[in-house]
Amino acid sequence: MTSPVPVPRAAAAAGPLGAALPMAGEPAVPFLEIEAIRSKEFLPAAKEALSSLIAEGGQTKVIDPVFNWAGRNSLFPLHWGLACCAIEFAAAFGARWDAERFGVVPRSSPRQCDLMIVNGTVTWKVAHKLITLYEQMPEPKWVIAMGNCATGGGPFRTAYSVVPGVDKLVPVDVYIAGCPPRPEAMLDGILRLEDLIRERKE
Amino acid sequence: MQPADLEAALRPSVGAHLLGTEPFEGTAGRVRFAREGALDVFRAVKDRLGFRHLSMVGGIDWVDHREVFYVVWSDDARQYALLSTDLPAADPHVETASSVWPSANWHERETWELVDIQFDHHPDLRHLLMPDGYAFHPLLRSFKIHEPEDLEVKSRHV
Amino acid sequence: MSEMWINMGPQHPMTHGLWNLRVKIEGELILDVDPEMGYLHRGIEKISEDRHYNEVITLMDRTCYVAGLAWEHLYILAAEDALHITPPERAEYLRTMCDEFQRVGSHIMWYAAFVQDLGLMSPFLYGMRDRDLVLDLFQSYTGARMTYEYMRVGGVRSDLPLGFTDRARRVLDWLTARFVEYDQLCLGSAIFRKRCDGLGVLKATDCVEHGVTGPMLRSAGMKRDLRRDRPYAVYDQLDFDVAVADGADVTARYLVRMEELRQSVRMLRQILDWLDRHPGPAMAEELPRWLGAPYAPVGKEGYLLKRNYPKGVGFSSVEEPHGEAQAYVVNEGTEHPYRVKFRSPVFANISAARQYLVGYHVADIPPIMGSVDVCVGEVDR
Amino acid sequence: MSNLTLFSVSDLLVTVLLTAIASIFPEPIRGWLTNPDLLLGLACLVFGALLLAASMLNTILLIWWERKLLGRFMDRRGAMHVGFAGLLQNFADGFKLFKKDTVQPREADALGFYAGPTIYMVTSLVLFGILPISSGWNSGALPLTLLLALAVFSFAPLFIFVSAWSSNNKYSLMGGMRSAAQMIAYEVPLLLAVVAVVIVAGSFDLTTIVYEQQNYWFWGPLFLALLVFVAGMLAEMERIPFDLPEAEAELVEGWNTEYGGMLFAFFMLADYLRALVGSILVVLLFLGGWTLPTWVPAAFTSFPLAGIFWFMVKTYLVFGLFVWIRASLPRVRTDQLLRVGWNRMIPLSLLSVFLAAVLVTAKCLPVFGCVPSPGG
Repeated sequence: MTSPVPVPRAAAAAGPLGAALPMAGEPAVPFLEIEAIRSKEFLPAAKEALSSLIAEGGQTKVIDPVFNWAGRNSLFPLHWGLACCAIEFAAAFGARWDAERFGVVPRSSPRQCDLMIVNGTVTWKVAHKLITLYEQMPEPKWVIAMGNCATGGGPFRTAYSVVPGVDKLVPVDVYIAGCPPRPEAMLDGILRLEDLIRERKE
Repeated sequence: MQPADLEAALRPSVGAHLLGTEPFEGTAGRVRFAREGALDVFRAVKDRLGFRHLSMVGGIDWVDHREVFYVVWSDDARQYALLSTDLPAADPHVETASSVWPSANWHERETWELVDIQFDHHPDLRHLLMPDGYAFHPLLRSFKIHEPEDLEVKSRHV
Repeated sequence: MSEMWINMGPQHPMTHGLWNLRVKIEGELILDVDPEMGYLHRGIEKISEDRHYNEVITLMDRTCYVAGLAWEHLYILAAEDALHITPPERAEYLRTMCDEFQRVGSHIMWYAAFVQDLGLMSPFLYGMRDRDLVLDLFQSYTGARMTYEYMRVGGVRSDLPLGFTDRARRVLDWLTARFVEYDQLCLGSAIFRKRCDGLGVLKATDCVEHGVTGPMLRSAGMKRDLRRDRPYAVYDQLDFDVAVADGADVTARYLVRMEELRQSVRMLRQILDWLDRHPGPAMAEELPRWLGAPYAPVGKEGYLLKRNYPKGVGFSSVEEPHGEAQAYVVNEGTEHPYRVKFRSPVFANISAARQYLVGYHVADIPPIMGSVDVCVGEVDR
Repeated sequence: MSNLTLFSVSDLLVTVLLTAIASIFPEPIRGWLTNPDLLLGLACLVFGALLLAASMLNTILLIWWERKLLGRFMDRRGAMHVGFAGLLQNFADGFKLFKKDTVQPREADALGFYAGPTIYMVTSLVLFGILPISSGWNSGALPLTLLLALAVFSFAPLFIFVSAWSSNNKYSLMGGMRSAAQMIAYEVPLLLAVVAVVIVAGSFDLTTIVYEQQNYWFWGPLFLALLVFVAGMLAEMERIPFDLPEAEAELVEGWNTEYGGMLFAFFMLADYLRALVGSILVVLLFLGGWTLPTWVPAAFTSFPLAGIFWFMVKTYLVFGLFVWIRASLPRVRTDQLLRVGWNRMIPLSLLSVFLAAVLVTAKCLPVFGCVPSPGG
């Protein structure tokens, strides 16, 4: 049988009164209990309304763009070198290219990084360590596959020990072609990633 | 130093295990020996001929048999020499050189790993380049490499 | 603090590559070490068996990414040995020039990385700045900064562009002045001497026992250099000294490498003079056709034609910036090498890590390993 | 301008605001609102807020200064594309770290992991309430400011060690132990060098010490103490050549290896706050604080906020010296550092105390001062 007033499921399960006294014309749940439930629901609802108010106004117009600007202008890559591209990665931080101009500062601890630049061939032996490092990085985080090896195995694609592309292991945002890519190409990749972050509004 | 000199120096002490010497371009020559006398040959080459520096140990899979070769260097003669021995493919093992030249340690680990040649009495014969527990020996001719087609991940957006 | 094992690597600022140094420590004291390699094992020896002779050169550049040309030279020597081909003299000079420029580039890279390990930050930038000048030279005649593919079986791919020798001389002048600054920054600093003197000692006898070669061996007072002891290419026609030092420690290795830089500059000036005076072909005249153009002779079925080329085994050994590298190439008369085997100097140098690390402090690991000059690409191959 | 102090400014602000608000209320409420006790309390709060804002702004500017200067020492340019000349780079870093996840490692001790950096940050901030920046910018009536400042300054190793230990990482632990050992070893010579200054100035009050330097700055007569103080300060600030706890080459990131997000930002900020405090202390104790030598034309000292201006110029120059040292020296080893600390620095600092005592008793301070005293 159906009760005239839709019974909140929590109250029906909780209160013995609601189940025991199904009289016609009377709400299945006593008034006081309904009030109690309403008052319980008021706080989350108010919170939700308030946050949605903020979300529609302030957050999307002011807060989000600021954090988006901050996030894309301060990308800390993980300081590690896998193979050949690592040398060009280092050269990009050298005097001639100076990636620090864009606020790109390599950090040694994955906890402080936003960006993992996979600069070289990924082998199956290092695969699970790479995944561990990626998981140790706090959100939000991005991955750049630098060079042909990280993109798709490169000249070692046929080798028995090489992962044919790091996108088999972690999600990749930007691919940089080259074997190895020149430092300009790496900087361009980072700038592309900045554009990507701006477009995706992350 | 010429192959004849190598032969002359080695014949008296380890002649029983010596299979012959031959010229090898760029080195003093190549010494072929039987694997039973490996340790004696190593000692003789190091002590009597003065090849105190072991540069390289490598293995070749000739399908019907396997070959181990050692490259040694003498500071007095300023020359390299090659030692090599053939092992049957069914039972490829040879005495370790790391008791004579400690530098053979890692080279033999690598050779065991890649070409599947057992080195008896090796102090530390475990995987060096491949992960622990890797079951294959990639540099054998029977180990084929191919394009990794089966690993392709088709894009979901297509 | 009780004893514990710590992993330095594979992602660690000390490693300069992808390897793992497991260290057993008590407090700050090192009790035992166990290097764990193979994180960059790319199966180069196996891939080479599937490739044309000239295609292996591509892999050689990536084997040791800071000394690509030296490794190309190593492989080319062995391959020419196996195929019985002689290059023209100008090609030999060009290759020697490549070797020595590569040594300069590699040693400057080493300097940058090593001094950064000591916490000295500016020289890293100075080193990268000066190395870029050398790379610009490479770029002007090979077209690439790091992976050149310049040498070919039978010669080199192309001759030098116009005005190269003058530009190279200007770079050498600039570098010679910078080497003085490098020394002032390091040897002139009391803290540097305090950190490096008597550190990571490996005596000459131990070096020979454990197969250690290159600047590490020469820093122990042993005057062994393949360029002088077993000259290849045109080193027997060049005038240079072998750099040696006595300390067998980190400072001695620094001194040896710095002296090698100066000797390389000296050799390069002689080579550039010779190249100016002797124009000529840079590629051998008589080459098997399939060497000049890979995949050209294809049979009816679409397979490469079998060649009846004399079989042979090639062996070569060069003094690479890190030490003595060797190649062993087996030619079975086909387009592909049957077996290629390389000996990496760093492979042997790292395998002796227990000899020169145990007994020092944790803080000493970066300078000691830095002085070894690790290039993981050639260790793992 | 001399009567315009930071406190009077905040007092004025609060008074004006409260009177304006109170004017719209009826009498009893107006009376409560204009209660002098309430005014004083609110003025203190505003005073603190101003201090906080100023110190934070300065710290961020200091990081920018270091990055640019370091870039120039290294033949490159440093941050330059975010904001004018990269001035907004550190704000971007800060906002980004604010939004980032803070990962608490499994088996890390939550209390120590979160409390360590927070208290480290707080103790570094407290210092700015103590240090006088100019004749107007000071907290006023504390007689023992120098002692208090150094006491608060030396809290840090404890909390670094707590946070390092509780993050359950071997590298962190080693960095924390190094940090504790180093800071304790260099605390003693640092304090002894300060004793030399106190002997000459005759006071523990930083304002008094600055006014004692109106005729001659202390760096001349107390040069030895200055050297010891700067070296000790370098060790306390954990900068190259004494940055062993964060030695990147062997210890990854040292004691903040496991910290990311806002907690890492706390560490960075606190580090630079302490660096700023170190530079400020050098200026206050040895370089005459906000005063200029008497022979400087009055035009340079009479414009508004001249004291703060010159103080900041000196502070940034002193910090520039620290950056220069960082760009040109390698790092020392732990045992060497401790040996130098206990065997060299302490005798040297004792010697400097002795010299200071001799100078005071022989009344020959002006002779060694960089500027002769106008009185003779």
